[in-house]
Amino acid sequence: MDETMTTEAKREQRYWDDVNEGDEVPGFERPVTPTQIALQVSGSQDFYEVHHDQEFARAGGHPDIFVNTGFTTACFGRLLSSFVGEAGWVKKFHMEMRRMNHPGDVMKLTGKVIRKYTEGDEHLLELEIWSENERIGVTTPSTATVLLPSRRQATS
Amino acid sequence: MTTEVKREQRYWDDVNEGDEIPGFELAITATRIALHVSGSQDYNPVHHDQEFARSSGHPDVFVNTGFMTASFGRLLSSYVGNKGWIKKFHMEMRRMNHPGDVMKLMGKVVRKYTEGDEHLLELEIWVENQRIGVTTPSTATVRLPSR
Amino acid sequence: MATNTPEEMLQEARKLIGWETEPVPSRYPVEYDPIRRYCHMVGDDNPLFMDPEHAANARYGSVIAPPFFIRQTSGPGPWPPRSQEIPTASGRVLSPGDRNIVLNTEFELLKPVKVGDRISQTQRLVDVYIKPIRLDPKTFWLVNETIFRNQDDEVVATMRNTMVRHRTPEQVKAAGDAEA
Amino acid sequence: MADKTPEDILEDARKFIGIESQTVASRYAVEYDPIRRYCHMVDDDNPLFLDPEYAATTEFGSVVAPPFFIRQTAGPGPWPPRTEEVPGVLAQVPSPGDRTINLNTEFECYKPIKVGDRISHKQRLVDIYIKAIRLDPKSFWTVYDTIYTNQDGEVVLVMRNTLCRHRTPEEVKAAGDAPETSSS
Repeated sequence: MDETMTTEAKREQRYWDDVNEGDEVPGFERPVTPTQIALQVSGSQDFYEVHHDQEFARAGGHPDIFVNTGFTTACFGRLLSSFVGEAGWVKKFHMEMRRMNHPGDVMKLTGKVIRKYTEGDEHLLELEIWSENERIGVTTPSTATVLLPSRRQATS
Repeated sequence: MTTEVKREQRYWDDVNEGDEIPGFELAITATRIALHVSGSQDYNPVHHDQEFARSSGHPDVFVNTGFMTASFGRLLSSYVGNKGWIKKFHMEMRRMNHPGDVMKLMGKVVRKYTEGDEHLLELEIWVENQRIGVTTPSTATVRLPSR
Repeated sequence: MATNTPEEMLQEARKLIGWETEPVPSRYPVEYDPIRRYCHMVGDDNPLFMDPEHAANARYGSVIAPPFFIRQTSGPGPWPPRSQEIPTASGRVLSPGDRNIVLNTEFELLKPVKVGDRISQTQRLVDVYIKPIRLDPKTFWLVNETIFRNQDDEVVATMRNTMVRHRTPEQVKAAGDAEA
Repeated sequence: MADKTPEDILEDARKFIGIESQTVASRYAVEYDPIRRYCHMVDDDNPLFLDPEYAATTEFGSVVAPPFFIRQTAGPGPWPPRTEEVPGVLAQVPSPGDRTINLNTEFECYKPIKVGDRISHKQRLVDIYIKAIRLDPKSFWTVYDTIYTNQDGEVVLVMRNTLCRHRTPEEVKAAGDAPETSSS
């Protein structure tokens, strides 16, 4: 179900030089199952009922419970840290919780490189990343600025 | 129970056979189900996925062993205080506690005795709910300080 | 309070812009197992976040927290109950409604957060304004900044949240603020 | 396996009685926050388990884990996935069914467990026998001990569990072992 990237793939360092504008950011899927909801509470320690109590969520006018900010942030954290590797760094991240993800949805985290540039001696990328599901398309448009190592720096 | 009550040390000398163990209630709400996964790190879906539990032939999800032992742990450690010690605990998962049930943890002192220089109590403790009565009969041997 | 219009409340609220809370220390240092649970939540098996042996030989010399984990590790956590509320900048803003929805989140990460670090946080109100949403024409929008520091008083991350605070449909109706 | 009766399998299984597994180290030392989450689960606000400052003033000198917390802290935990299974005795013991229900649990507590302790554990099969339950007339009842030690090699706690291993209703039917009609 979950296309988890292997540890080996993660350990392979990505270099700024090898990245092009338009490149895809390798993503993964999270089906919002009951177990995922339980994991969300354990991992985020967010006990607000709207995220795990169907009756409570419905009484609040929502069609069902929906995943929280902590979980969604963590998904993007996984996406970004896998992309930049150990020698990279996530400098900046911006996320907009526009639409909700409910049980039964499959969240697909993915993205692309929209700008490749340098600033001083930093080798940077601007990424457009998002979560989408099959029901409504993009739910959570986001952006990030990340730093990657450069081969030129590595050899100099 | 408040923190203050817990900090008051109970002494063996002041306990009598037949005494009640101060108990507490835990209602099995949706939040409690979430808490019990977080606290026990038990991801068997039979404890949090209603559909899965029903496909296994159960009427609903039910709380796990880790949650039960934690509940008894709270009962016993509050009872013996910082100077006491829980020597032995035995629990039988006879019946299930489902969402909507209110678990009531309680017990009584069944034996007061010494062994060498240890001041001991035997406790009968259990979980009961409003639906079926006692679900989880248990026993414990605890040591208390003596005055 | 009943005599104050949303606009009057906003005027008061805007005086709090720039006000920063005292630092609130985290209850415990950054620990391994909460990071493991955080990674488990999203299926992340990166050894940099979970394997002390791997991390010892990697860039940072020890296990570091995944990006954005800091939200979970700072502050007192959801248990035990606190005898007094933690002061927040947005908590001092009086607004007509008290229903919150977090919309945008923004992070700037400056330093790695390592196991053993002790993180404290301060909060600052950046902006507050009125803008209608479907539920409430006089919704308060609050922009908050949280600054996370480690035990060496280094800023390790800043987080900026945009939050709306609205009234329930009943409260809107009672106030006579029909939707435009 | 198809030609073996549950009684044959039991004979094989009983050969494991008394055998101890390898010792398995915990992934991490005992930490504060997992204890806090454990206490939260049952609304326990005992400062001995939660408050380092308070705990320092007690005879223990530091935060101790609640009585039966040890099950949560020992072993590798549920994440990340393991590349190899932890060698346990139970996994090697054959039985007709692989569905489990935990029945009885027993603890003997010897030493307090403190934040910073490193807990290891090993398992030992104590007994195994056939006893009918509603779902399966040839259920295997498995009694095993888990022995927990700390970083000084001291046994801090022993847990004895009775685990019932049963077949699914379909497997019971396929084997021609009709469940007892008298039991409910």
